[in-house]
Amino acid sequence: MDAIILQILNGLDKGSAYALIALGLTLIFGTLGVVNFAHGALFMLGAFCAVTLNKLLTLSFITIDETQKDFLGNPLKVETPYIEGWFGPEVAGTVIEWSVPLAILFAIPIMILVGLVMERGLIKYFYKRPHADQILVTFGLAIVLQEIIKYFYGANPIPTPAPSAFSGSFDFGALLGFDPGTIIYPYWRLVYFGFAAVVIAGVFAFLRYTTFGMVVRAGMADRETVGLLGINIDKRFTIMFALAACVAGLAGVMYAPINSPNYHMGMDFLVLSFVVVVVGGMGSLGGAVAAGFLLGVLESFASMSQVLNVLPGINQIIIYLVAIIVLLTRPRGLMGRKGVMED
Amino acid sequence: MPGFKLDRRGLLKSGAVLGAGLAMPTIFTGRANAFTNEPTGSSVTLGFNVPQSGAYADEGADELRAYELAVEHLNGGGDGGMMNTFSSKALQGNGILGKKIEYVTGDTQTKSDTARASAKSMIEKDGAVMITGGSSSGVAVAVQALCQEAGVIFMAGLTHSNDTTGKDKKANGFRHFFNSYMSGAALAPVLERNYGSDRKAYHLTADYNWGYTTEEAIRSSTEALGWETVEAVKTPLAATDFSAYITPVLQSDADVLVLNHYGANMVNSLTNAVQFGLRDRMVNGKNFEIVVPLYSRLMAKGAGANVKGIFGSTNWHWSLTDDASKAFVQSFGTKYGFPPSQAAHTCYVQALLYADAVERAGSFNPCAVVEALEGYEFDGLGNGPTLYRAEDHQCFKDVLVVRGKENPTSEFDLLEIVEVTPVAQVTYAPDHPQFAGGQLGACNPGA
Amino acid sequence: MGILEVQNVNKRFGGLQALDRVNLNVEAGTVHAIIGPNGAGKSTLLNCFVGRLTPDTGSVMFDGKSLLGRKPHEINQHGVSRVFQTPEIFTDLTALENVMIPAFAKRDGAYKLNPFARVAGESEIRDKAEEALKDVQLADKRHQHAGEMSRGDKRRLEMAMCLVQEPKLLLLDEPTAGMARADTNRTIDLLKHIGETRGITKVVIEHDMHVVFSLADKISVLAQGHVIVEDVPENIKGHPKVREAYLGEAQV
Amino acid sequence: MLKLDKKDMRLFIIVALMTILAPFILNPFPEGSGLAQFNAGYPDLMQRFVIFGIFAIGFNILFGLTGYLSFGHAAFLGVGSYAAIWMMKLLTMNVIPAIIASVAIAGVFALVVGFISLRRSGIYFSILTLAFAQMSFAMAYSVLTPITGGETGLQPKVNDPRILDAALAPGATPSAGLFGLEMRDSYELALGNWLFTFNFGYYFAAALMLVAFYTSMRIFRSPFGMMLRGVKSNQQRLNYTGLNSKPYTLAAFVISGMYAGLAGGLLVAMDTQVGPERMFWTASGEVVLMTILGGAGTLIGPVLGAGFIKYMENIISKINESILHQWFYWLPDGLEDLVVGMIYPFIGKGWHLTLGIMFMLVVIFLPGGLVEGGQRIGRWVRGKGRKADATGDKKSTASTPAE
Repeated sequence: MDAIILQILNGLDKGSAYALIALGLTLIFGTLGVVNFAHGALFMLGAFCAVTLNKLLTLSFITIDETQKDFLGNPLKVETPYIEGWFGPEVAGTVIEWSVPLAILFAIPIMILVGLVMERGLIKYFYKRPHADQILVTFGLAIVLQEIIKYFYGANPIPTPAPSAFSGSFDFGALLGFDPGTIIYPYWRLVYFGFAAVVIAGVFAFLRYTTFGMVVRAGMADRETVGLLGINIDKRFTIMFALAACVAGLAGVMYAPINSPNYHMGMDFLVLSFVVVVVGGMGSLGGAVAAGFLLGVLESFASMSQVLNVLPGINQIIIYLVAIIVLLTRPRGLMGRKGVMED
Repeated sequence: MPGFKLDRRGLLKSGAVLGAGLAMPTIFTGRANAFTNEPTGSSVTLGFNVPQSGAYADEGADELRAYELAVEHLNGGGDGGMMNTFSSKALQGNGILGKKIEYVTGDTQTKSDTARASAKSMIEKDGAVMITGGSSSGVAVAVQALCQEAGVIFMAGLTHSNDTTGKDKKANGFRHFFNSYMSGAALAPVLERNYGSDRKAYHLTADYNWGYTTEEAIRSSTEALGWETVEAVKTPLAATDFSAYITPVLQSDADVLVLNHYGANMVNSLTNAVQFGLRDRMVNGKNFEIVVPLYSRLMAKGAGANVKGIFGSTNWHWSLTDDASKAFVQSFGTKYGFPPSQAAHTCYVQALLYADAVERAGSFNPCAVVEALEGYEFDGLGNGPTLYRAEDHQCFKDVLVVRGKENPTSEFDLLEIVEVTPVAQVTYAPDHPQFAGGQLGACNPGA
Repeated sequence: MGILEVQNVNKRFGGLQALDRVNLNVEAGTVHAIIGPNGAGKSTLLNCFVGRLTPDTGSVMFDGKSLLGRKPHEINQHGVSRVFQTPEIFTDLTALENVMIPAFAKRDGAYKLNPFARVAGESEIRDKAEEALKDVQLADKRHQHAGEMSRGDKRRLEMAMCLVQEPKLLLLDEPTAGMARADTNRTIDLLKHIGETRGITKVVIEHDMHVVFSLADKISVLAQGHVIVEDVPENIKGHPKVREAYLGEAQV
Repeated sequence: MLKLDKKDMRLFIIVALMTILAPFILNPFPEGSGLAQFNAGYPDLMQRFVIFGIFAIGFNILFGLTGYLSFGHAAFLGVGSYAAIWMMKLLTMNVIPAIIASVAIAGVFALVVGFISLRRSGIYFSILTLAFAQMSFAMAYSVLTPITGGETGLQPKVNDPRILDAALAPGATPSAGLFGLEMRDSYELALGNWLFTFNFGYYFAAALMLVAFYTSMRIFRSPFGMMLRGVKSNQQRLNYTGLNSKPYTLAAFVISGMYAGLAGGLLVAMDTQVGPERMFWTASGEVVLMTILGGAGTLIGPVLGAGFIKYMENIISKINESILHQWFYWLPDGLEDLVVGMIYPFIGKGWHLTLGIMFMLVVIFLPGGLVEGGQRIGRWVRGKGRKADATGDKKSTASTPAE
């Protein structure tokens, strides 16, 4: 029982990453009709916003310490972050330690800017082009973005820890009457889950309760008609693209402490998030979120050794197997609409 | 086949430089070369086949730095590095057999197909007489088989799976790096000393060949000293989040977690394990411990503070204080500004060993090189006295057991050496079950 | 006995009774028009004939065989062709190719997997297709891409695609919608011409009463999913029920 | 002759001549010169050009004609490769049984995958094929290790049964051949400073590529091909026209799967090993990119796209910093470093960056792929009016699905 509770928690946690990426992907698809293979790269850029802020905060001046030697036997160059020089070690230490949460503020304008530039500079010319062309151009863009990151940060993962205040684990077991220590869950992962829930709820509320959102939803349903109403739908769609980029980026920022970011993390998530979107149903926001959590939970269950002993290797294929079953039983995914991306 | 010959081209490359373009057309068949890519001009071409894209690109970049340094030293440049400490004095600093060393580079992408394509182009297009490099066992095995077919020497880079010199060994291939079995044999006594002989181990194993051999090696050596293996779960290579594999550990009564992972897998699984508080757990009245059989500095860097206090094994580390290691660190560090990784070390050593074997054999002929390397004993390359065993072309030398350092002084100072396990303890019989099933075959000189 | 017999067909979409006990009897060789106000269920009825929709209850018999539950291609192979309200053509193909495809379908059946036959060697099919294009006055545009044609040309192309199959039954869903008067007249002439030379039975949905009364041998009036009147054209004009159904909709 | 019309015949002859003369065409630079780095006329790369050409030609029969975008075609290539290597291990190193088995097994696998996947269309179809391919990859990499060799893959071993072959000479390694001729046999021709290599394996693969290309031409020009284009253009209309689109699309899927199997078998024939990575989704994506890059739906486009990507992968990735310095040694020192520093990010380990930029440039400026580029150059050379060009662009790409 406790094992199952834990795997559900794992699944929800994993699912929240899937859902956040898939949400943006399906938002872009639903509003702009663009298949965005660069969406994974946006997630990766978000994670590297956290890395970059950390690097900026630890920009250092160098002093030479004659008493210590470096590995070549030369006097040791000691690096001290500028902010430590300015504010003293204690404040600086705290700021640096909190760089990941701070990176949220840092990432929002950057990701919005990236989204705007991408949409205005490239994507908007591809609205009327075949999906194949969209795939090619956004895939090319994804490669370029990740190669740029690789050029500056290398291929090795970069550890980006969460503040130590979040480093422990929360003991669910004690709360639910199990033995203490059996059902524990790391604070940061709980934060991630909560963050994802807030973002998802925020996007839904935004689309449901604002005029802007209503126009966009109408546009998703029938773009031409809304265009005929004399509403400048293009401008709103640009904003939607920036919003989707921002959601992906924030998902990346918060993910950085869970797994050290590397330049190809976007590609690792890309295929999975496409599967999530399609299983959820193209163009359905709710479907994307539901499929994200569903696949996350199933993947976690498939990883249990009790399951693996019966079905060896099921953890390797579970997501794809579920995708096949869902698509064969529900032609348009969990909540897809008819006629979307079927030609 | 009369009339058909494996092509050789280094000859023309060196002989005919631009400008001799008006020479009479010479049409010939069946040029009588003694072996593939026999260098006939004033230079010889080596092929450095390393991952330049993908997850191991940084490791590949470090390997390439080491090769460039080795070429510089072999051609007589720089401070000579480990050539000065090497027990063999055959190398003159004038290239190999007086021929200047040139090199070509390629990208393996850590895919066996691509690695072979890249190696083939080096052999067919650039006339490389030796291929070296790589950062995974799949690639090493694939390229080693290719070199065997093509008749060139393969000096493996970083490859740790038993198979490379076990069931997939080849006469034209040589491995300096240590292997899974050696990791197990070196780690076990240290683990026993630190964690006792009454432990329950839980293995997470990367679901591919290297993972299997490593798990087998660690299991057999730890079980030999009394540990119990409670569970061994295979994890997909593509996994990025290991939480679903870590949480069952909490439910088991295991008190040690062994992560048979490498590269990004290891960075993520270790990070996740620490997140879930495994380091702070008490099970069976003992501190819960994590073990990482194969360590590299780049992985330690990726995992950050999570590696502190965690045991693992490594082929070489820059903090070794023997003369050879110091000389290598000195010349590498001076040139590049940071200390070399174990991948860089093994690649540098392989380049030197190849050059030395050619010098001693007096020929680039792969069969002569094989003969010179088989059963060759040497010292002064950073690992103490070492034997290139004739039966499987595996180097036998001391193995380092290391631990993540508690208080690193720099971004490179992440591991500390706990013990240098003497070679005798990691030596095994050539027909050991973990290495069974392969045949070395005979050396193939190509033509 | 008619060639197409529709009995008691019901179709419900959620709360909407789209077709309500529809009965229809089309005599072979005649032109049967279905008229009625918007939303009366005319297109829904046609969809039931070609396999796009399956009625909830009732029967559709064509030439002695039931059409219910059959796939569109099977129904077409029985001899039913349809012209759609918005032209359904192969926009990426040339006009000639557009017409050759149905010609192949007629000759070779629902599928013939011979990847090594040559289109260039099929002169018989080609001739047929060119003839059909000539019939609709598109002969000189046969190498034009269908997607680049005018709307009127697209309609006539689609008609040629149906005619080349020499169907027993031709279903026309508003064949002149959006056409200029001159084009409409040409289309009427064309349909009449086909009727005379080939004796194809036709079911026409049409809003334009000029077209209806020029062509139809018999007219069914559909309102709210129900056939309110079925009679010859002379009796339809001025029929009180029809007037009622169309109230303010059109001049009858 | 060959039952092709004049225009197609011309194209076929051009392609045939290019493949036959490839050792010359691809080695334009003399040995030892700085530009020799750009020579691609060595056996391995030439083999890859034609093999991936076959793969892309086959993919184009599905995608270019029917519009069904499969994201899992690498699975058929991989299955073909595994079938071929097992034939070599069990029967003989002669490539004939290996090639036949690779095509047949890939065809059967494609039939199963196609039958299920074609129940859906559009992106749902793409994801189904992707799912099958990813499952194949993941299982070949891990649980199927006894059959596939897992990560390290399979190679012929000295002690394999090979029941049809005579025992190997002591010390010999098994190598793929055709009735006594070995795939790696080469004949060399030195002309001045140029060295041209004529490799038997290349010509064997090239011959099959020409057969494959010819077959694809015939398919394009058949009523069957016309129906496939009908599927892409308006599947619904096709159904209402009395045609059952399912057998057509399934046949196209199986044919393209067999092409992929042939490519997989040839990869093994040329280089006797298989690794599971060739089934990874990026490999499936690669053939999609090759086809779109070259020009989907055109005859020659996929071959051009395949050649382009393989050239980048094998040639650009091998240019390293020291080669750059050799090229620009004649510049003043500071300028040399500057130039090298500017080019360096795009070559060697940065070849992916160049590839990504090329994808974007091609798709932005040449919507019809490289074929459109060729057509534009052709028109420019013929010196047609600028006006006609500007308006005729879109139409001409659409109206020449066959060039």
